[in-house]
Amino acid sequence: MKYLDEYRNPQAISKIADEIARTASRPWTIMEVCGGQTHAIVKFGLEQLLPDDLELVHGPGCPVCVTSLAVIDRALDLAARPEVIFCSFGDMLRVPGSSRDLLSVKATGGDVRAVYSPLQAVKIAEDNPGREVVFFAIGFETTAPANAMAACLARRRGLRNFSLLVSHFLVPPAIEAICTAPDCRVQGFLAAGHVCAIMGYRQYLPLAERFRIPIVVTGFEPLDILEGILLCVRQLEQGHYGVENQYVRTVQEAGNARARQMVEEVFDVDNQDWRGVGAIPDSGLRLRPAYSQFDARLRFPNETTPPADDSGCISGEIMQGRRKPAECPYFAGRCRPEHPLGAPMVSTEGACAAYYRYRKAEIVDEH
Amino acid sequence: MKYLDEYRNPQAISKIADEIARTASRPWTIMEVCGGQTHAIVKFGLEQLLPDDLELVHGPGCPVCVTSLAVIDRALDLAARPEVIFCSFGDMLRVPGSSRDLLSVKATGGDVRAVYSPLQAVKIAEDNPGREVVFFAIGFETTAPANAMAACLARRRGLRNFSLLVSHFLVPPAIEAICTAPDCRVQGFLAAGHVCAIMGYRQYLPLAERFRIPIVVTGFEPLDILEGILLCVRQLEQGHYGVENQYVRTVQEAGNARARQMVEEVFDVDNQDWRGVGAIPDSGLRLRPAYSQFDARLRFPNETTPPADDSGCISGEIMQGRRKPAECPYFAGRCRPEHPLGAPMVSTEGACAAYYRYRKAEIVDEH
Amino acid sequence: MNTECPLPVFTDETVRVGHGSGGELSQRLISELIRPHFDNPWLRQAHDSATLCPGSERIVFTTDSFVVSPLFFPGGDIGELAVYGTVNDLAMSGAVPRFLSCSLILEEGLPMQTLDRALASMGRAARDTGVQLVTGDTKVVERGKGDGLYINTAGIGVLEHSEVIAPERIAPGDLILLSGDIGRHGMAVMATREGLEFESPLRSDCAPLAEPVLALLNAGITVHCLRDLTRGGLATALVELAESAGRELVVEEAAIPVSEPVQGACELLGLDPLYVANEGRFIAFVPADRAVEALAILQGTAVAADSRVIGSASTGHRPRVIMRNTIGSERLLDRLPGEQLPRIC
Amino acid sequence: MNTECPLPVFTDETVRVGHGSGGELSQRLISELIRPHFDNPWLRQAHDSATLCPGSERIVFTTDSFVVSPLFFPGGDIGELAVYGTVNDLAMSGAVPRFLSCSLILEEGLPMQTLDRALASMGRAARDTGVQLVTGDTKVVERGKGDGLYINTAGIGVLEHSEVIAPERIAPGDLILLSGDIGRHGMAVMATREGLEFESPLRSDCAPLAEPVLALLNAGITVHCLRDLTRGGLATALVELAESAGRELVVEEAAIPVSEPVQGACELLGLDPLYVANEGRFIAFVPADRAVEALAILQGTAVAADSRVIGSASTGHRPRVIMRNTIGSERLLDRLPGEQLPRIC
Amino acid sequence: MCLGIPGQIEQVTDSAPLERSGVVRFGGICKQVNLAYVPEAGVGDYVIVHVGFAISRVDEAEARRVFDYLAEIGDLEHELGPAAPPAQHKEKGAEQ
Amino acid sequence: MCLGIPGQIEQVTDSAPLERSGVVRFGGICKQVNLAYVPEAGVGDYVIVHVGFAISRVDEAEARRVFDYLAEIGDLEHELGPAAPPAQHKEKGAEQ
Ligand code: SF4
Ligand code: SF4
Ligand SMILES: [Mg+2]
Ligand SMILES: [Mg+2]
Ligand SMILES: [Mg+2]
Ligand SMILES: [Mg+2]
Ligand SMILES: [Mg+2]
Ligand SMILES: [Mg+2]
Ligand SMILES: [Mg+2]
Ligand SMILES: [Mg+2]
Ligand SMILES: [Mg+2]
Ligand SMILES: [Mg+2]
Repeated sequence: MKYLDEYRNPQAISKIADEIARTASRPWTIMEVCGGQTHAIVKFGLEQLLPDDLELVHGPGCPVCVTSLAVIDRALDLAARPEVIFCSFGDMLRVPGSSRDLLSVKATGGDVRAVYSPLQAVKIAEDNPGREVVFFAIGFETTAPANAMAACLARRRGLRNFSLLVSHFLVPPAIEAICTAPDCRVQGFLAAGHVCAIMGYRQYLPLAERFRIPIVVTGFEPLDILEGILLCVRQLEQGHYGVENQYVRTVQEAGNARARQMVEEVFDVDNQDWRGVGAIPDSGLRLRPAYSQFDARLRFPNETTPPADDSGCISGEIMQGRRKPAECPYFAGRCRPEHPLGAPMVSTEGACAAYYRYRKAEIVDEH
Repeated sequence: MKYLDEYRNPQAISKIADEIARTASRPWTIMEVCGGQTHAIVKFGLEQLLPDDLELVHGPGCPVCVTSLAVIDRALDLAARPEVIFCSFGDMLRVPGSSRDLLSVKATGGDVRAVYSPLQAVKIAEDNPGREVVFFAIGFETTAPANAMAACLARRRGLRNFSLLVSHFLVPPAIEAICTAPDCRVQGFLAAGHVCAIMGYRQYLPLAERFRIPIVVTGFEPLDILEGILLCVRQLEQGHYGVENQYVRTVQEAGNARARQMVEEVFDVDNQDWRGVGAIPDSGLRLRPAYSQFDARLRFPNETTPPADDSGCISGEIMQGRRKPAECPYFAGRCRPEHPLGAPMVSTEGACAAYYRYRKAEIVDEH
Repeated sequence: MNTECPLPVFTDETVRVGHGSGGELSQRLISELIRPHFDNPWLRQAHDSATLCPGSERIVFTTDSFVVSPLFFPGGDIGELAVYGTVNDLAMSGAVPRFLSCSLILEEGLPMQTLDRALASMGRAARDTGVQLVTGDTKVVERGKGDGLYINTAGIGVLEHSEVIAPERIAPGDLILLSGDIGRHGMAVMATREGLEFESPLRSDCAPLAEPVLALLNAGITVHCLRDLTRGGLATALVELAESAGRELVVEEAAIPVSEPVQGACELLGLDPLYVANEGRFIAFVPADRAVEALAILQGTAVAADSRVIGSASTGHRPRVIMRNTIGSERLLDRLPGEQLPRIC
Repeated sequence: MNTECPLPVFTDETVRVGHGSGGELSQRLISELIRPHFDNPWLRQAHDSATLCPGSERIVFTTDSFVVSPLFFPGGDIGELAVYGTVNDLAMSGAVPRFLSCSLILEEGLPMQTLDRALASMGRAARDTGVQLVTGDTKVVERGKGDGLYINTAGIGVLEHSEVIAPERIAPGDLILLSGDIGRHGMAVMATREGLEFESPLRSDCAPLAEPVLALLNAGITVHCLRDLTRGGLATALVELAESAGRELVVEEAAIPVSEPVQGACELLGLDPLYVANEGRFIAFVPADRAVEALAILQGTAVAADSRVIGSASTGHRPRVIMRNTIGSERLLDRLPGEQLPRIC
Repeated sequence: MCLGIPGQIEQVTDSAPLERSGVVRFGGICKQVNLAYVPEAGVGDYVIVHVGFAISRVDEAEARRVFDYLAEIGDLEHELGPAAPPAQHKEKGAEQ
Repeated sequence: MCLGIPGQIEQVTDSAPLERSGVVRFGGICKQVNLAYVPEAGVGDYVIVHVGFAISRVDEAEARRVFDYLAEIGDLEHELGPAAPPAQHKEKGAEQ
């Protein structure tokens, strides 16, 4: 496939990897913000191609991982209601709430459906006028235009049985929070290419400036990620701290005006709780008052009080690069891929799941 | 089981059969009005114990057989509605409407449930407040107190999701209609014991008088039926035409006052269409205005126009003893027990089904 | 850090779709919940099929799926049924039941404890009847696409006798032996259904039938035909055999035992016990001159202690079944058009 | 009066509960709709089991239930799957597939024409693969308790070669042969699901695999282990074998063929083709010195024409699977915790 | 019409007027039955039950009547010698 | 975050402003995609698709840049002789 295969070319990759090794004269710690990049790093084993002392920290850039326990519990309540068809992206289905996940709700009778696109949820609402369709509108800036469109179409089409449970996150405030933390180890960032395809990257200039840290807008294929790392290492080696765009073929400085306009129309900025990280001011989106009829939170009475996250999961520490999965008391014990306690154990590329896979191979060996 | 086993005692039965044979000096045609009696006659092979020229005609006393096509089609419409749980006695499920039966509606998605008692339907309504529960209240006088009680309890308990599709029949007007028919062959009646347990048998006195025909209130076990026949034959041989009560252990002259009171409270008399027989004045029951909120006919808009019964089924002729199943053009062809066109092919004891069973054994033989 | 798994699979509340995905959940379901109930060398091969040396050239093969509701009923459960049903089909060919497969279709949401109970019961039934469950399969269907648990078993048995046991061997004069009272399984299941609310001592007759059959064969009794009575009851079994054999069968209603609870329930609901399902009864066609001996052998086994002669194959060659009732008249038995439904009339 | 039956059963619009009652409707369903698709002497015995003389002392026994939705998909259908799936399991033991049982669970409301199409397809598949369907069972469940049609098949095959084919025979140095591109079945089925709306040329790989396997054995190739790739895909099959054999397996990602449509669909949905289901692919473990020859034989059969070497069993004895990817790094393969779900992240 | 089966009242469990109900035994099984229409029937009495309702109490004395009559005929027969030859039975199936 | 895949527009089927949509090819398969946010992209263009929406047009010229750069390094290496020894790879799994 064009624009995929050539960015996975072994010769090209090994050249860039060599160039990184040549360029890095001392240890660096770089955070790839985005879960999609983490995915590629784990799947292609990119860390094996990097110098030993170049550390990648897997950031909090996965909407599935950072959606707060209170919101997930809300989702579980809604999904269990007999009149509701609850639509969600597939990767959200296995994320644990306080006591269970969406798949368990489905198994005990909830009508939970995995959708590929928010437009499918709109269609399901049109096709089931006698049911309440709730769409779990999670995401970062990349997904916001799609979710906004769903709300916008629902309004234009006069749907009375469609609503969104919104859990939207904004990246720049999270970068700011990470940089502000007293024990921050991150020295450079790979910013999320697709977030910037929507938003552009002007927002990152003041951050780079303020924290004197290089930020490289980076794509998702192995060659992109390695090039992003190279650009970041170069800045670090040279003492620069600018914003660079590795992902030029997709990202323009100003982003996508139309998409941003739609997001503006439907959402406004709000404080947001990040699972494992905590509250970050102005780091989320909520529906504007004009769309309050589509707000699932308003449409359905709150049945439970938001729980404290007392699972003991230290995912926030892990996502901020402060601790390793093996330091978690539940790792490989109560928390396993088939019974995750926290989001990093859910997807194959989650930091905890990846560590678990390696550990298991070791342990089996010792038998 | 007491009151069953002793009435199936071979010696007793053979004694009564002998007594009938001794008593009958010439051919007689007697109609057992009730389907329950027909059932026992077929199951126990009672005709084999009777003189050749004593003919039993199986009357129209089965509510399943006489419920009109229009009502069954109405039932099928209601049962197919997604919001409806349609409750019916089991024997009604296979009775064909214009194009299908309740079991087919169930197979294609209707929520059709067989109940043993009307009280089950009431309970289903209480347990399913979000659904509409429709009970197919069919029956003769025997079932009317039970169905009336369902309506009465629903009113007392304030159920808003319960209604009855009433198809109730009264026996005396049917006897009158049969006697009035110009080609009537019936010379004596076995009246239905359980109907009389409710109604008593005073209503039969003017009928016996007017048509100069003996009427014997009769039970349902072989010994009951044979004794009923014996009493009837005795009257015929002696030229009497009185009302006699063979079923004294169960039936009192005045019937059951409480049960009649409840029927009076809930129902009043109406004209009624008998499938295969036609309209008979004042031969049915309908809900009184005070119960109109429980009338399924009023609660649900009529979706279809009542069909003409153009199936060609001659069940009315058969139930009035004027023709035999083998004279029906559809018998054993388009009409078979697994695809009945008319009610007499539905239950094992239906006149057509019984004939079919014997014919089949003959035909297999010829292969 | 905890290295062993403290969460055995059965503490999952319910079956999830992932249990049928072939992934980790599937693997743990099979190894932790299913396999322990059936441990044997073939299963331990952990292959997708079993290699068998039944030690004979004539084997018998059969299958049945079990879809009973409720899964647990007085006198039995789906697990027992799934073993006995197939064991009985093998026995009806005169085979010694040896190997079973077991294929599960689980509905999402099934409580694991329910599955465990059913499997434990299967394991017990397999041990009791001396069959090995040697291969299996597990699928999970979405909620609303199953009824908790369906079990399929296929069975392999070995013919150790040369006797051919089949409908075409039914001969005029053969006596028909029935192994006990009828209708208990069907009524026990129906009695537990919603709305009927019997306070009832009805218990299914669910039982394995290989023992009495092999007792007959081992004693050298000529057995012309065997049939276990399942769906459709005694009447349907007789009709099917009359048709397959091309023979007229005559049975005496008075000889057919029906227990008081079955009779009571049938009268009340307007059902005919001749058509009610059984799971631990069979009929045997035996030449008249061996019938007394055969009856004594059957009566010597617990499961067929109540055996009796209920009729015979007549010389007539109309393939039909005549029932002589207690009052001396006759009726023809036929298949029912569909299932029996409670009647008001 | 009309004496023959003018209403063959298949003009019934849909399955009704009565079709599973054991009564007349059942009988006609079996004799008019089911049996004609599988006519053979064993079925004609009309007994509840089949007596077989497979002519060998070593037989192989397996079972699978098939619950695919939709029932008909590009490149195959449930009937074909139900035959090929079990035939393939037998082939993976090196057995010649001979006999199948067929047990149907029908949901009330299933159109008879749908059933007929699926059975016709089963009949065709059985003839094509030379297996006889010798015994069966039919149950009907109420609407909302099934998904139209579930099919269980159990299979008996005969071992004609002395070769033991099993995970424990996998030896260091064995090469792993894969019979073709992966992921087509799973993606073809997923592509037809509601909401994805691919305009796709995706076709299932659903196919019988006995031919290439027997070709290897008949040529005298030593085959240490075989495994068909079904649920869980290539990765899960490798992990299972590594664990059963207690061996480390090393595979090269670049050697594993994935068709363009499968790759496109997987990228779009965020799925890994290594974990996507197949129904006509297998892997074979062959000693390195016979691998070239083996490959040539496989490539000479239509269904395995695209066979290639994808890796080997290493001398390592950690039971794990190492995937060397195209860019020279490695990752460990493991089972998925549950089913693969489309991702946004 | 109207399958009605005799059963014996074992227990009266509820005596609210419309909802008077109790446990009735039919051979080997028991079932909860509405007794509102047979206020005169108590524990030990037999009632005829139709669709879950007792519609009538069985009168034990009247139930014996037919057997008394049969005994009478029997006596008569005894006096007259052996019974008359049995009626010629007809077989419906053979007729057509 | 945000799985986005490049595909080529084969057809534009609806051009109502909010519902502009078309068929996009991804390797061997095609899918209907919302194109409202890429008004500048037409048939033949590549777009990045996320959850059924095209979010950006791929710039073909910019896409070549990295390969040009790699060619440059290649040339450089050529000039400097064989590449420096490869970096010492670490194996995460062996670390713990
Ligand atoms: S191992 Fe589990 S509990 Fe511990 S940090 Fe990771 S996800 Fe959270
Ligand atoms: S054979 Fe069928 S069509 Fe004819 S009278 Fe009887 S029920 Fe009606
Ligand atoms: Mg069987
Ligand atoms: Mg069986
Ligand atoms: Mg059987
Ligand atoms: Mg399997
Ligand atoms: Mg269900
Ligand atoms: Mg198998
Ligand atoms: Mg298989
Ligand atoms: Mg397999
Ligand atoms: Mg069977
Ligand atoms: Mg279904």
